[in-house]
Amino acid sequence: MPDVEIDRPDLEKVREALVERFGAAILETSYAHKELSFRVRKEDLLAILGLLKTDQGFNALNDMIGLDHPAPLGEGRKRFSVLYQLYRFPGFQRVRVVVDLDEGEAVDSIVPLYRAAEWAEREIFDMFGIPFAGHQDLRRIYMPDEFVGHPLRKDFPLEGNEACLLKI
Amino acid sequence: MGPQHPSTHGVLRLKVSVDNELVLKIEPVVGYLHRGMEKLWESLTYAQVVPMTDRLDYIAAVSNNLAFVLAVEKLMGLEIPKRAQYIRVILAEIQRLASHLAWLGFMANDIGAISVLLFGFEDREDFLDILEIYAGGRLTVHGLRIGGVPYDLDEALIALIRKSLDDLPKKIKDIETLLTKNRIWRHRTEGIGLISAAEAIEYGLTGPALRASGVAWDIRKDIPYSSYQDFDFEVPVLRGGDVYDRYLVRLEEIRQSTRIIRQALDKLPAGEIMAKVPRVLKIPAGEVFHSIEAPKGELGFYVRSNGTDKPERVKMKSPSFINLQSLPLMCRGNLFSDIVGILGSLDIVLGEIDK
Amino acid sequence: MTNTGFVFDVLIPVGKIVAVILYPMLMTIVMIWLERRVVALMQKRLGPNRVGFQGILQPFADAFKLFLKEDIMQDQADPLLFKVAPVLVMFSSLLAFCFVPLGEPIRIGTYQLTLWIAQSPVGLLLVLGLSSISVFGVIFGGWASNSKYPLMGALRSVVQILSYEIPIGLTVLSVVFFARSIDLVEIVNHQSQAKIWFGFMLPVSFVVFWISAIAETNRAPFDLPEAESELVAGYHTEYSGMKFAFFYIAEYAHMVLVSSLVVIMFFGGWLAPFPNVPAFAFLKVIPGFVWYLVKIMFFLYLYVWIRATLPRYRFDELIRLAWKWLIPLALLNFLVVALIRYIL
Amino acid sequence: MNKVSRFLKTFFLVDILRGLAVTMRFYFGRKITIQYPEEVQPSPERFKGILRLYKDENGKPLCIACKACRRACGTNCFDIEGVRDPGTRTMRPVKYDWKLDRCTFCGLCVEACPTTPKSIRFSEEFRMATADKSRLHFHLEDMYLKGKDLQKFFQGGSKT
Repeated sequence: MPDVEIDRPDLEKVREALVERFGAAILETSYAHKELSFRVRKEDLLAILGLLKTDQGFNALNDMIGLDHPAPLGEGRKRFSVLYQLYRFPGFQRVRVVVDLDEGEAVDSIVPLYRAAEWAEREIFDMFGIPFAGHQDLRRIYMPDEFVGHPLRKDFPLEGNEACLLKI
Repeated sequence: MGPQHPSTHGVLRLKVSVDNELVLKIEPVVGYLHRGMEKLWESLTYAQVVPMTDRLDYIAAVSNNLAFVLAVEKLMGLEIPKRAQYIRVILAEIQRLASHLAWLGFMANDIGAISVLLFGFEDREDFLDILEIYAGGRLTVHGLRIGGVPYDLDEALIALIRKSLDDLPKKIKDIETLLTKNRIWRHRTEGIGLISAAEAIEYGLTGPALRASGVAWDIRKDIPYSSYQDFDFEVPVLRGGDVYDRYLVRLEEIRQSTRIIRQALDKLPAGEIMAKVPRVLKIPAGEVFHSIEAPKGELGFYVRSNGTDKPERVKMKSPSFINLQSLPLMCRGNLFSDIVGILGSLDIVLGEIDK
Repeated sequence: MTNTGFVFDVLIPVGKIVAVILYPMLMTIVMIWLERRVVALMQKRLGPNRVGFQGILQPFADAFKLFLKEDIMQDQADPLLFKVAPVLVMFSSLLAFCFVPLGEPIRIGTYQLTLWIAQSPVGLLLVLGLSSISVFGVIFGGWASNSKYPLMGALRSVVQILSYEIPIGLTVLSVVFFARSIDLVEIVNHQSQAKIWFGFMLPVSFVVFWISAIAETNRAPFDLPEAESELVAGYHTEYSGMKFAFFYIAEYAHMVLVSSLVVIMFFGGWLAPFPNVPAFAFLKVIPGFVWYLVKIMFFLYLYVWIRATLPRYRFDELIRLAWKWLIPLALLNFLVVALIRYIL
Repeated sequence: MNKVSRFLKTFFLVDILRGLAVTMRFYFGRKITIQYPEEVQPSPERFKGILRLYKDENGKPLCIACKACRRACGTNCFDIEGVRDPGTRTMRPVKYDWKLDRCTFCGLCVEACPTTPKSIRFSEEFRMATADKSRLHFHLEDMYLKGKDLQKFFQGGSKT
């Protein structure tokens, strides 16, 4: 794991705590544009977020972002990523946790930790087709229920598919 | 309720189970306005995305512009001239005033004070006029560009802004007489739609709704962007967590915004209004998340670039989307009539929720 | 002689009947215009001013539009009740006008033309009773629509009218105590003798009656049965065309009726201000029904003014207001009035 | 004392009477309605009305068919073709299609226009109602219309 220079001591502390506790589960740490980001093993996601929430005080989920990488990112990377943007108040710090996923691979739902994730996970499920294990109510949120396909995947045509046509 | 209903602020559908008038369960159904913005942005250049962001929160277009533009500039590592930063602040605060005044009208109308709808809109008109004079658009302003602002503020416009700001307190006072002290208004709002600070954080609530629950969290203050650190303003915080407090917080924010605009006008530095930006914008690969304090809450953009002139992925963190999620929580134990009031107090815009 | 007999016995009653139907309609038309203009002016707008002088023909344009509109009935509605409801609402408001005097009797030679159809010794009771029948129309309309908002609107309407009938009854009683009659004409005559309008004698009664009357007529801030931000349009959501127009006219007719009642009971009906005070006798130059109309218009204006100002009550607060404030207040007022009356 | 005064205030409906006073003041106050067809609010200088192509003082098109506006446009409104004028070395447009129904009035095309003065600019024309959808597709000659001619074009009259 490449060492990362972080010029903010509070974020450095977060990194040290995580690396100390989980070590190998942290696949990659990056620090760019003053934003700290961890890529972690999918299996340890809940444990890591739990630690961030309870010990490090990252008490709010800011956003969840789904990614579909058009080209393989390199060794060991998978097609999809889910980004968790966390917040700490007071202190007003942000960290980002990333998990990589393959087609059809499920990731643990973080709703038990952050209630705000409920709709965000539905959105990512809708847009990318990433299933979240343990989510109570995993339905499409934007698209109609009978819609076929996941619009934000890179192989989904911009003009839409036949499922976009209104069935009247 | 909805998607066609007189008070749903757009096309929102609420599945409501009621026992006579008591709300048992409420489930918002969104997506009626989904336009696939995020997909569309992947096929546009960065400059072309900016006017598209106007269409998200169409009540506060400049705030959307600002959030996206700042995110892209952060990714480029671009330094913006001070004058442009100040003009951005002025525009964003004018937009906040316009948004809050529109909200005030909607909210009052939801509770049944039909006149205040018109008063709020009339006051907002002043600020829309300013935006129209500045950039030619009233709602979809397209008032900012990557690298700065497209136009400079001239003396006439500054005078107009000052005049509008001077007129505002009197107008707000009239509205306050009609609402703040009115017993019916207080009955309808006090103790309604309660949410505690812990719950608010848990549900990711941001903006005035969070501040009304007692959490002092304003990105303008805590993680300043675009020179907000230069201005002296207060962040109104109330502890009640009900509709009335959200209303008071927004009214106070209107006053604070006028303070910020005045200071920015006074201190407006001379200089360039655009940084050097190449005609064809190729942004180095990377990812960035930047958020600002929009009128409705924290508005963030995640921008991921792959080195070409088009973004690989833009994700918007819309405050309304997150705030709406807590509606079922706020509505527990309240009456059917309160749903509209609580929904109004959240200040949601469906263009932003559905993207 | 037979000729005049025919005029007096047939033509005048028929004319009166026509007048009783036309009068509420006319007032409705004036009222629609007044309401739209006044609310607009209070909201810094101008309001309709295109159709006719200052938009005075706007109500006719509205009515014309409603005539032309398609009359829609839902598939799942109950056809009979759905059709009966607007008629019932309309009918009850119009019928009540039969007992409402429109002015003092006019003397034509030996014949005395009374400006009412029937002078009943229990006129007040009849009017109140008939106007309450309209709630059946509201219930039928809400129920027969087979739709959620109308149903809720109808439910609210029932509870609201039930609650507010009580303070109305109690305050009416205090007036009756002084007038010693429940004949509407007698009440006015009594005020003429008493030299003071009951409204100034019994201010609490008047205020309670007025607040309850606003609630009775489903007007803002008590317009819960048709709260548009909650229930779309309440019990008449599913109505269109003429059926909707019936509801609409009935609502305004009801307002006019209630205003007439207030004027008769508390503000001396067609009497000029300061009745039987010699110093103000010159005010009698203006005919009674003009005074009467002016007073009614004032209360109709007050309706609109209140609507333009206040937010809407919530359902539970509406009931609380009735049972915790108005009814105790009315009872207390009733006791005090009874005591004073007993002593006098 | 405070409680008493509050009770009295509540009992005598002070808050409501104050509210009534405010609306009464507005009732007699200045009205803000602008009676549209007779009065028209002046458009500000940068108002974004319908896009229009401009000619120079000799009636020569300013547009040089460089297609910068087309590239700048985020919604693919434009379809432009130009030919080189045999006499001069400049280009002039022979086809300039603009789709009003796609336009978002963002102004990127105006900013991109390289000529001085800019050949494509926003006009002050904001009346763009039409009953015929084909009228939303402008061609080269329609881009120069203004005022009454433009309205005639929208009404579906002579397509000049």
